[in-house]
Amino acid sequence: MDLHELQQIARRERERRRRIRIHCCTSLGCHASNAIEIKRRLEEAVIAAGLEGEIEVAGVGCMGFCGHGPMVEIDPENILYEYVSPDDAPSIVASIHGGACTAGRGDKNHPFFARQYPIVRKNGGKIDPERIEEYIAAGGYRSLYRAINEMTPAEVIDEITRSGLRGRGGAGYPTGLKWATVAKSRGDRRFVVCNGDEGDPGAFMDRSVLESDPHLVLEGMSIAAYAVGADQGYVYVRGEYPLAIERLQKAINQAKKHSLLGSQIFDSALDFRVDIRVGAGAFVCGEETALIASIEGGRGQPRPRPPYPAESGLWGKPTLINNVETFANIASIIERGSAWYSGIGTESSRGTKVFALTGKICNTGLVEVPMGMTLREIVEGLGGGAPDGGTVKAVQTGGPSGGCIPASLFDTPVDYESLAKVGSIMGSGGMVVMDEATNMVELAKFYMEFCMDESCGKCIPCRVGTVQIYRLLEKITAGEATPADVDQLRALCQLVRDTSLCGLGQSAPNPVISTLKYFPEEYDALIKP
Amino acid sequence: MAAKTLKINGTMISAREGESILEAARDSGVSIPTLCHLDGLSDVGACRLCIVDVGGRLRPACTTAVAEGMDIQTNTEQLRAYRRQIVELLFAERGHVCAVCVASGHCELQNLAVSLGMDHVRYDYLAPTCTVDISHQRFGIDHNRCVLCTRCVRACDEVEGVHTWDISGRGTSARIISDLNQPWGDAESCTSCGKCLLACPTGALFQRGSTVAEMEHASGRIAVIVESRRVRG
Amino acid sequence: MSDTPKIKLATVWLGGCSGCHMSLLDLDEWLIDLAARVDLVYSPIADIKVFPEGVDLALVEGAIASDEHMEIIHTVRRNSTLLVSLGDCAVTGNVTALRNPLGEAGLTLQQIYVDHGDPRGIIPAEPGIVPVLLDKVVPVHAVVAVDYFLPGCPPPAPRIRALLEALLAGRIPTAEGAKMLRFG
Amino acid sequence: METSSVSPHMRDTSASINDNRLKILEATMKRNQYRPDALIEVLHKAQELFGFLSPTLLISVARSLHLPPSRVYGVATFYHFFSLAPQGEHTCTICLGTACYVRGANNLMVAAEGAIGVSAGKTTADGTFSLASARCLGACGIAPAVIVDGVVAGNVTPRDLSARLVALLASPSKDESRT
Repeated sequence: MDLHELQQIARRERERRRRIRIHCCTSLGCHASNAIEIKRRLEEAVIAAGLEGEIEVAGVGCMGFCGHGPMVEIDPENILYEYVSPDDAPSIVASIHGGACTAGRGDKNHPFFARQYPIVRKNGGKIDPERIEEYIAAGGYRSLYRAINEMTPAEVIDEITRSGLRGRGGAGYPTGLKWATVAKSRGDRRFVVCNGDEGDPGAFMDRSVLESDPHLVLEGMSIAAYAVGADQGYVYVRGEYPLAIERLQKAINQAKKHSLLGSQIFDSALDFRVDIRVGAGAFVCGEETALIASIEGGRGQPRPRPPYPAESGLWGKPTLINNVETFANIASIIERGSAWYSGIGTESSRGTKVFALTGKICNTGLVEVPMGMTLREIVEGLGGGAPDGGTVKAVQTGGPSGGCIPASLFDTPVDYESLAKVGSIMGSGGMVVMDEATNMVELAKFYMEFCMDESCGKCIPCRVGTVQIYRLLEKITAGEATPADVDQLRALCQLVRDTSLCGLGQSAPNPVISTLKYFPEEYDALIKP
Repeated sequence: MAAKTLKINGTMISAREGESILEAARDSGVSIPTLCHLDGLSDVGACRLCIVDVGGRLRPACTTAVAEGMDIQTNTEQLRAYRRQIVELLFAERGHVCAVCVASGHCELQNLAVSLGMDHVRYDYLAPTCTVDISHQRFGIDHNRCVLCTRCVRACDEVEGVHTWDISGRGTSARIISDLNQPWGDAESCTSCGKCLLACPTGALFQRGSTVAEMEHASGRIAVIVESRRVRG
Repeated sequence: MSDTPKIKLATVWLGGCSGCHMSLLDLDEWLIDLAARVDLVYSPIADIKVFPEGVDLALVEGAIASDEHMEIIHTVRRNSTLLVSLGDCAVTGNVTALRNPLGEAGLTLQQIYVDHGDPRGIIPAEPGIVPVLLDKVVPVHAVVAVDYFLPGCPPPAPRIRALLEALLAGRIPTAEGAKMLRFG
Repeated sequence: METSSVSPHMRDTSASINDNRLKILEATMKRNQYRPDALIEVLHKAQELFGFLSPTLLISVARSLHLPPSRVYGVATFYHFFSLAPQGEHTCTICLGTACYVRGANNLMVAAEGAIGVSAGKTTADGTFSLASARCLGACGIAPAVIVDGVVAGNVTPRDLSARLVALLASPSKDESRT
């Protein structure tokens, strides 16, 4: 494979295309709502209308507006249909030539779409994730070519560093710095690992990216492999995401076939292979040392850091671990330059972030917005607030490791530091919206039950502390707790936060701490004097 | 090997490069409570009792290497409070009834409770169902007494080289298991060497026939075995 | 000594084996000194049926295992200035609580009296005569506030004496070191 | 293990030497060069083939990958995906992720428990049905979500779910319909 071949593939793909494409979302949400049948019926309808020469139907990745799915879009007419049923297929095809359409019309100018800034999701809803040709036609693998042929590994790392990109998995560690550490660490072999163990309930950005644009992630990983000197990569995907695994495996096979993975990529010295490792249902495996243990075939139990995986990771070798969304940013940064990327977002948090808006919100789905947008803009502007005339009370960011942010603080800009300041975390990007019907103590209990069940059992504060916190919350919700029990609860939260071995344990009390802080009246109402 | 200079509880000490805070502290006469650590075995940093304050951040002393200029506090009020909470959590987790324990008087957990001033446990006793396995000819395991420190697992794996023991499940449902969660007596891999008994800090692993307060674990022998093996090369 | 008013001492026997009371009696001749400074107003070793009011110090042996214990401990707390958990059963539940993993009271009785006892066995149920077991045995402090804890099964006599001497002298008893604290 | 009555349609694991599934499993291990670190991949495959991980299977995996049996058992019980007991012919998994929880997944669980007659994590005595909960399926956009016999459904109401499950329970089992 060389640049010429890449361009050839892109040209052939463009030539093959029909004037009009009917994009049919086939990601999980729409998939579960009959999207495959809709696609089949659309294809039938095109044939029945004799329009095969003019119209093609493409199964594409996630359009983002999952709550209004299944979604169908007419490209390039920019017409969107929502809540589509298979019976709508003939009329959708007919509508292209002026017929009436039975499907509900979506609004592309809706703030949900209009205020987004897609980088990670640039191909979402536009290309067929199962065809590498479409990715290449959309400019794919050019950045990898550029990195290998026009940049030294050090220049790639420098570019990523200057872009200001920070880890999208939650902690926000500067990506360039991590790459530089791995590159400098001594070892006869290095590994690149993509963390796709998106375990936070209420988060599905990474699933969507893997299902919608798997090559974008692979290209990012390959650029990283070139930069840090790795020859083997792993994508660790949750077992709960069979569709993502299937599409990623197809993408790997296609990339191998086109010599975009394997030996001597773009005729360079870069050898890079990628294997999928399928998780088996353990939230803690999102923690990087646990993830390493799991890839090595063991119990997914974290170990103390340092040493960090960048120095001693898989099989004791320097290992670069970034999450799906982080890798999905890389190709664009190489393509458009660090100056462009660092111009988006805020001083400390550059670029965009994908959020999954769920819960008691009108517009459920995925949004990608510049860092620094306020919670209010996201929840009320894009998300449309609570459904059925309800009032939004709070939003939980960062999943079970995050905190509950009350509506009174919705002017907080969404960046790593601001969220930390109000007692939550960016996390992987889940935003679960609560309305006034949600009892915050019950919610804290819900999260604590999660952490208790997901505790690996290695360190005592997390293993037993979470159980005791849960019991105290049970006592409180049963109306049997005294003020002394609340003191006990606070002390335990502090212990678990300060002394647990890994991030899961250290952040497990966050939902309790934040609800105690922002919704004390809900606790007080349940306490016996 | 280069020496590192650091401060422990306000006193300057020097330590060998690569040494853990725990080793450096002990060399200079400062004792730090431990439970999952055992000389001669690898460290896992799991019990969190040896946490110390390193310049305002809490770190396990057993797995944190010394570094130049570290300012370490080993016994602040906060650390003592946390350690006591941790030991209380252990006592609440399973049926640690000292009154009827083979290891009473020789138990590291019991001694920790004394040294941390634990006069009662503030948490709910979880009272799980735990079995006592005496299927082995010479030894027994009482899961009520187990603190999941994994010293037996490591002694068996690292010193005996067998790996009869491991852990099943997770969270508070985790249990020490032999082979395929079989009765110990049926575990074919076990060589009956008894190193796990040496390593056990509590009354969980015991010599059959021992009664209350009769079981003494000579845990120091693990380090002797490892050290003499190292010297012999 | 005679000019200081005697303090009202009560000792209470709940879910325990009475070993802690035996240990108290092991104080031998010091008991005579003690008698000079306290009035024993309630105790299993004194024939008093009702827990009196205005008790200065109550030593409680045993865990809370039945409805009767539950009733008594609330009275004890209400009527006493200082309450001490005496011995491991009061402090931790100890041997009395060994039944907890068996499950709630009904299940426990079924297992003890029928499954592992006489298959034709009868579960004792005489409300008002045989106290009704609680589903879970708990230490005293899980039910009422406790001022001091004296572990040990039983607490050795010198440990009890050290506590009593401190309290009689108006000092806070020391709760440190193996002499005062060791469980078991 | 407690199996009061072994149902005829419970997937068989007393695999004979000639069992084709064992050959597929062997091929999986071979493809992974019998590397110990392939344990989780191999267990995934074993469970896919046999429905659950029996002691015989675990021992044979341990031997092939040169792993101590306790290590294999430890891994198999650490991850929620692996089951050491046979699963029912039908399965219903209810997502209890936050988005589903906020949208009333608990009521779905109550409805399913009522319809099937077992609690989450359990299989009916006749081996017909297993009820499970999931942490998060990532299908938050269509919360609350459930998976019935491998098919994801979104925006589910307790009434829909009950009706669906009752209908499945009433339908003849696959084995019977096959004969």
